[in-house]
Amino acid sequence: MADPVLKVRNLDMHFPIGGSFFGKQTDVVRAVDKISFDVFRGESFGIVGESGSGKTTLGRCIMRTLDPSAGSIKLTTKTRPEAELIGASRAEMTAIWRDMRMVFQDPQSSLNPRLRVLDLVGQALQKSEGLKGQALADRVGDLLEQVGLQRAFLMRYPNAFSGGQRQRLGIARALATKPEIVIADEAVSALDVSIQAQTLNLMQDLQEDYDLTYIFIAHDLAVVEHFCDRVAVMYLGQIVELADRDTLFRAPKHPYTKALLDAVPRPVPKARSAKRVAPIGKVSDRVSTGCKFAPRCPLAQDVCWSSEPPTLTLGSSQLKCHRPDAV
Amino acid sequence: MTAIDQPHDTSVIMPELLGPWALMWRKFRRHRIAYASLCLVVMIYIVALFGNFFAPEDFTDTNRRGIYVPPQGIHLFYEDKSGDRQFGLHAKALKMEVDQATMRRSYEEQSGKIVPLGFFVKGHSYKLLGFWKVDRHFFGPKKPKDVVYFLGSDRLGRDILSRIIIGTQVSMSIGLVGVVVSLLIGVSLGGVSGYYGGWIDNVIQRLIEFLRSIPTIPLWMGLAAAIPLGWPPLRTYFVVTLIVSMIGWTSLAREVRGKFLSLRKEDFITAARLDGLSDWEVIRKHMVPSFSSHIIASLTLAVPLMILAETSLSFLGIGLQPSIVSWGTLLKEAQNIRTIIEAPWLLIAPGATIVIAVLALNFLGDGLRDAADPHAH
Amino acid sequence: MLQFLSRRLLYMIPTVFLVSVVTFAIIQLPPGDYLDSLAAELSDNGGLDEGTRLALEAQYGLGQPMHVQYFKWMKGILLEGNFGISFEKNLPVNDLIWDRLGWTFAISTLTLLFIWIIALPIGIYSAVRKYSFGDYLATFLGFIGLAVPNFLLALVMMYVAFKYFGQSVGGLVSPQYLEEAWSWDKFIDLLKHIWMPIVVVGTSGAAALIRIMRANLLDELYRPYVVTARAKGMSEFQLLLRYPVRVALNPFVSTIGWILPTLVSGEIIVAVVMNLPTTGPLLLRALLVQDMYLAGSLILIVSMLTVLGTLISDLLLAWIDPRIRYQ
Amino acid sequence: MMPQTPMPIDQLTKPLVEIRDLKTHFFTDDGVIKAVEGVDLDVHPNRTLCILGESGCGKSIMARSILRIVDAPGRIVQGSITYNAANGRAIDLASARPGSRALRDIRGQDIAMIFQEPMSSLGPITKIGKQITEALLLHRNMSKPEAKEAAIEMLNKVGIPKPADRFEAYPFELSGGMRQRAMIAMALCCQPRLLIADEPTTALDVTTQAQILDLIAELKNELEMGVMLITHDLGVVAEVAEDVAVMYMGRVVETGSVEQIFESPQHPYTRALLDSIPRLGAPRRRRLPAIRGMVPHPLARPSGCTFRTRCDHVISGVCDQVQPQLAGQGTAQVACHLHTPSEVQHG
Repeated sequence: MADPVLKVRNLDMHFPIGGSFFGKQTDVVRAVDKISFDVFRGESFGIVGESGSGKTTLGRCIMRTLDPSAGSIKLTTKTRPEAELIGASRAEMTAIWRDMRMVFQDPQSSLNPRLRVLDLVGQALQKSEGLKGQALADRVGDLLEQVGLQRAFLMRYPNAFSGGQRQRLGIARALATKPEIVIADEAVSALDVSIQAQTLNLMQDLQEDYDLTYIFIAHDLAVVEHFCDRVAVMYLGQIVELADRDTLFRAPKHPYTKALLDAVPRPVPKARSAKRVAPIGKVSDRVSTGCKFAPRCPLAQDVCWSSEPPTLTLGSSQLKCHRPDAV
Repeated sequence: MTAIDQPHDTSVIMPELLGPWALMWRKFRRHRIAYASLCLVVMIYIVALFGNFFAPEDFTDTNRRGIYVPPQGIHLFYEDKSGDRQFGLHAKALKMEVDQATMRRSYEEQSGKIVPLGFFVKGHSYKLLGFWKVDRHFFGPKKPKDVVYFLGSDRLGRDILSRIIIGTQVSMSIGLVGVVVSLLIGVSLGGVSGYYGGWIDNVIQRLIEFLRSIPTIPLWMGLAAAIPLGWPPLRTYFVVTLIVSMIGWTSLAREVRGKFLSLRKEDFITAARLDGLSDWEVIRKHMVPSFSSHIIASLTLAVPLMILAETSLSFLGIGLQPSIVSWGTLLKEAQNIRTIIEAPWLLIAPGATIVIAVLALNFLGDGLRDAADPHAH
Repeated sequence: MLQFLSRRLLYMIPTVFLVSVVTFAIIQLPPGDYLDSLAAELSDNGGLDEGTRLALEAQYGLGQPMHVQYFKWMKGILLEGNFGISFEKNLPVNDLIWDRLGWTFAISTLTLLFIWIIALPIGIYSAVRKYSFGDYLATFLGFIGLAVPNFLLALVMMYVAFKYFGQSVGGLVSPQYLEEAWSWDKFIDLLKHIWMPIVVVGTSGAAALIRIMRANLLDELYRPYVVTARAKGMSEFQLLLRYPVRVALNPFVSTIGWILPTLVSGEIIVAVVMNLPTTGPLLLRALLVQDMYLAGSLILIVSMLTVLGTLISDLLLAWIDPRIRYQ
Repeated sequence: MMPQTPMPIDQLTKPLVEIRDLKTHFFTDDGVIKAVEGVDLDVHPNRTLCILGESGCGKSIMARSILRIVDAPGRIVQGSITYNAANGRAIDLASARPGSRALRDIRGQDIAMIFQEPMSSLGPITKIGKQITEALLLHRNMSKPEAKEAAIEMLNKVGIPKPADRFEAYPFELSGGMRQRAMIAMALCCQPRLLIADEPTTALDVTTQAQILDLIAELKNELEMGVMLITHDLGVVAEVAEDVAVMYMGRVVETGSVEQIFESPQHPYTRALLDSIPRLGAPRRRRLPAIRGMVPHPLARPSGCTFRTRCDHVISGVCDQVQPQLAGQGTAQVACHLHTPSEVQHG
């Protein structure tokens, strides 16, 4: 485990708001705010959070489809020494994109409806290995079979597939270049319950076959608990708690994590406690100083409003809270 | 191997097995008016291409004894000298009479005298497609000496039908050439605007907004009026085409930009970049195919606009000048109400041609747009 | 709202500036110098004396660099409201144009109202009764309306009016009223004439708007909020007018922006055919004889007024649609 | 056997809505899509019924059929939807003329509905307040000021802060959760006897979802109304439902109380569904027992039992031939040949 594939340090992604042709930029949204974490080889690293927490932005920053404002992302693969992604040229990124691939949330929109499966899944192979013709068809056919689709689907267009099948295509496409790390952004949340289970199983099987590392971004805590080894909880651009699965789900230390877990409906009748500690307010409540969660935190005290909480290390978990003992 | 859940029964009838272009074509075919319009438009362009072949007369030939001849009908049966009814395409020969008091001309059918008509007849000679010297014509009087005005004649006794057919060449090609010019400007500016965004986008957007806010006719009039009268026809033609294409490109550029902007956010574009494609490859392989159908549809809809623009300018006398024959310059003949009352066919014949051509192009473009739109109702 | 207004006004400045530059370019386009043509013309009538020549040079900056000429021209307009003189008529442009501009805009505005009154109900009907006989009829007539050029329609209507109704055609009033002061009879006579240019100019615009209204409304008719309103128990007619039609009206209002220029364009060309006392014939004549200050001024003012019309449509739109105000 | 639960439904009161053999089909260019294909269901007052099903199972269309708001080319082709009004009269909604007075009086007043997308389900350029008072003015004899007062009170009741200010707000000025609250206020302002909620929390975050579900439950108790909640989320079902109906390919395959469904599911589909979801805090499983295959294409409905293509307990010669009917004692019913006595012997 002690072999980090990805090291993220002090990553910032700020979007200006209020800027226009004439107007002056008034403020920035800190979609990703000084985030640091490591991802170890072979693990599934989960990132959870509500909408607007910045988890998708974080994923896109790591992929460098967005250019982070500051910070450092270092990638170490088996074949390549440590490479810094921030500031890497397009050519360097093109090489890195072979080792680090992405599965998108919406399989419908990530597959160009005008291209055949052969071209969609094989595109990366065409570029990276220069495969053509029968050789390409063979390789793509193998990939299709590996994700549980038929070889005969090669010449079909994406429209001819169901949602679950399309997500398998997306996975096949991500695997085409034999990557080491796959970022899955809400990869199963658009799928039906029965298809979701199939897809999760498939991803786990492929993890073994390919020795993959996953960064699994999702809002469904139950899925994350099932799938991931370590989990980071994000709130308004910051990681408020990062711990291994069992610690995080059995003994959450951050009030936000706890509130989030409380809010998840359990598929057990009458399991719900009489009244949960539901956070009040909405996510977009922002504060200029202090802890970002303070406006919604039932445990907030003066210190929470006045100064930004430090990042604490408690055992194996990382925590950003003034009162870790209070939960 | 990983465990596989073999999907069941994939033989279900799914229309989506067709490719996107095939789907579009199938949808287009269902739109019957549009499909008929496509055939008509193709026919019009064929007529334009082989203009002289289809024109029964030389469009420049004047005839002092055939001034303002009303349209002559085509008849099927005639009585020969022995009084028997015979079948044969023919027109009735006309005789001009001048009322000495009012100085008005009128034309009487001469009973018994007929002008036999036929297909592939001999007539004036011309160069087919500009190369081969030919003297055959698609349809006309069998004897080269005879003249029949199917759609009447003008103040110099020139055959309107032949002039409309020859005018098709200019009018329909201005639409096409104009569209190509708009396409080049529109797609490149719209593409730049949409792909790069930022200040470039802003400048181009302001430019388009500006161009769209100017009333077009005065602007064209201003530009067209600056064309010296002494310029050779070809150059005038080219400049008028350029002026006319000024309208087309703004809307096209907007559309392309909009498509670029929305496509740029699409996951499949990001996915293609992550597959290692260069920007240019992303544009070529993913973006262009995604909006080409829309572009084709909007181009088709732009052609009639340009035809109308040319017609309007030429009609006002500041576009193409009369030595060039176009539908607009033909209508110029019918500019005042007196002429129209004396010879309504000068207005009706070219007018109807324009309306039919524009109508067909509009229906065609509309059908294409519907077919291209996956979310059509 | 105030901020919105000021932003729109700011956006107008470059547009207005560009319009003036283009107009000036048009003035400059014909080969040769005005002075030359004027001198040539005047020399036939006894020659141009040196004093007049110098005065003209001072006023227009003729013979000086382009930008100097442009600034002199603009200075005259902005500071003194002086648009120059018509070389052909030897009168100040101001004396010639304002009456005619008034008529042009009166007719354009009336046409706009006419178009709306026609297109709104037909468009709504067409969308609500999609694929009914009435819809097909409206669509077909709409296409014809789009396909017939203005001037052709003008000619046909004049022909029909003259031939079958024996009505005098051309002009806005019958010849006997031309020189008379305004009276009730003259007003009635005006009404008898003015409908024809309005109908002629408005036909293609109405046809276009019917199609736009139909398409917009069809977009809105199947939106969830319509279902919500229906589930509330509103009658179909009530909910139609209160929800989808109101939303579909937005793009409709914003069409003023482009329909106004086309109306002005159409009016100009129709005026030539129907011999109306508006800017059309004056502009055409000025262009044909290259009386460029007159022509340029007309184009400039007509364009300015359309830009203003567009501004009004934007404001109207912001007034109807709160979403635009708050952008 | 399962523990004997007390008969939960008050047998003395009539159901609010009785759906019998309802079929709603969509007539598309490619063929007839049988979205709802023979649904029998009772909705009782003062109880929460959850309709559970995956996308495309027809749960939404079924609910919309009740209010007759299915968009063309969809149409009810068979069956009845009997609404038992407060005054004792029974009205068949399925055969009511579209747009008729009777139907419109029931909509919004007796039966109200809230939808999944709180953004697109509210008129985009009409003030929140106006959209709420509309229903009041329509169904209650109220003056405008009275309606406004009632609307503000309702906004307050659904937990919208500063309700008087929000009355003047446009939908786009509110957050997703607030919009959904406004929707609920709109639906409940006339105190309907039945609230149909179509995936009301799917587009919301879990924390907001919890609040909205609490709100619905609270108001249900207060107004003593029946609630029909449509969802695909088993967690939501377990939390709020009293009765559950599980749908698959346009049919109800199992009904029962929430305890019956979650503790002793009868239908193989229900069982598989419950098995296949990851559960918070449950012992970790390496693999989830997934349901194999996928839902058949709506134009290619399997013969017999529609679930047989994915079922592990197919009785050949029976399941592919005969369509199982809902059967069982009391409230627990299941449509499966495994549970029909004659077929069990076969198996």
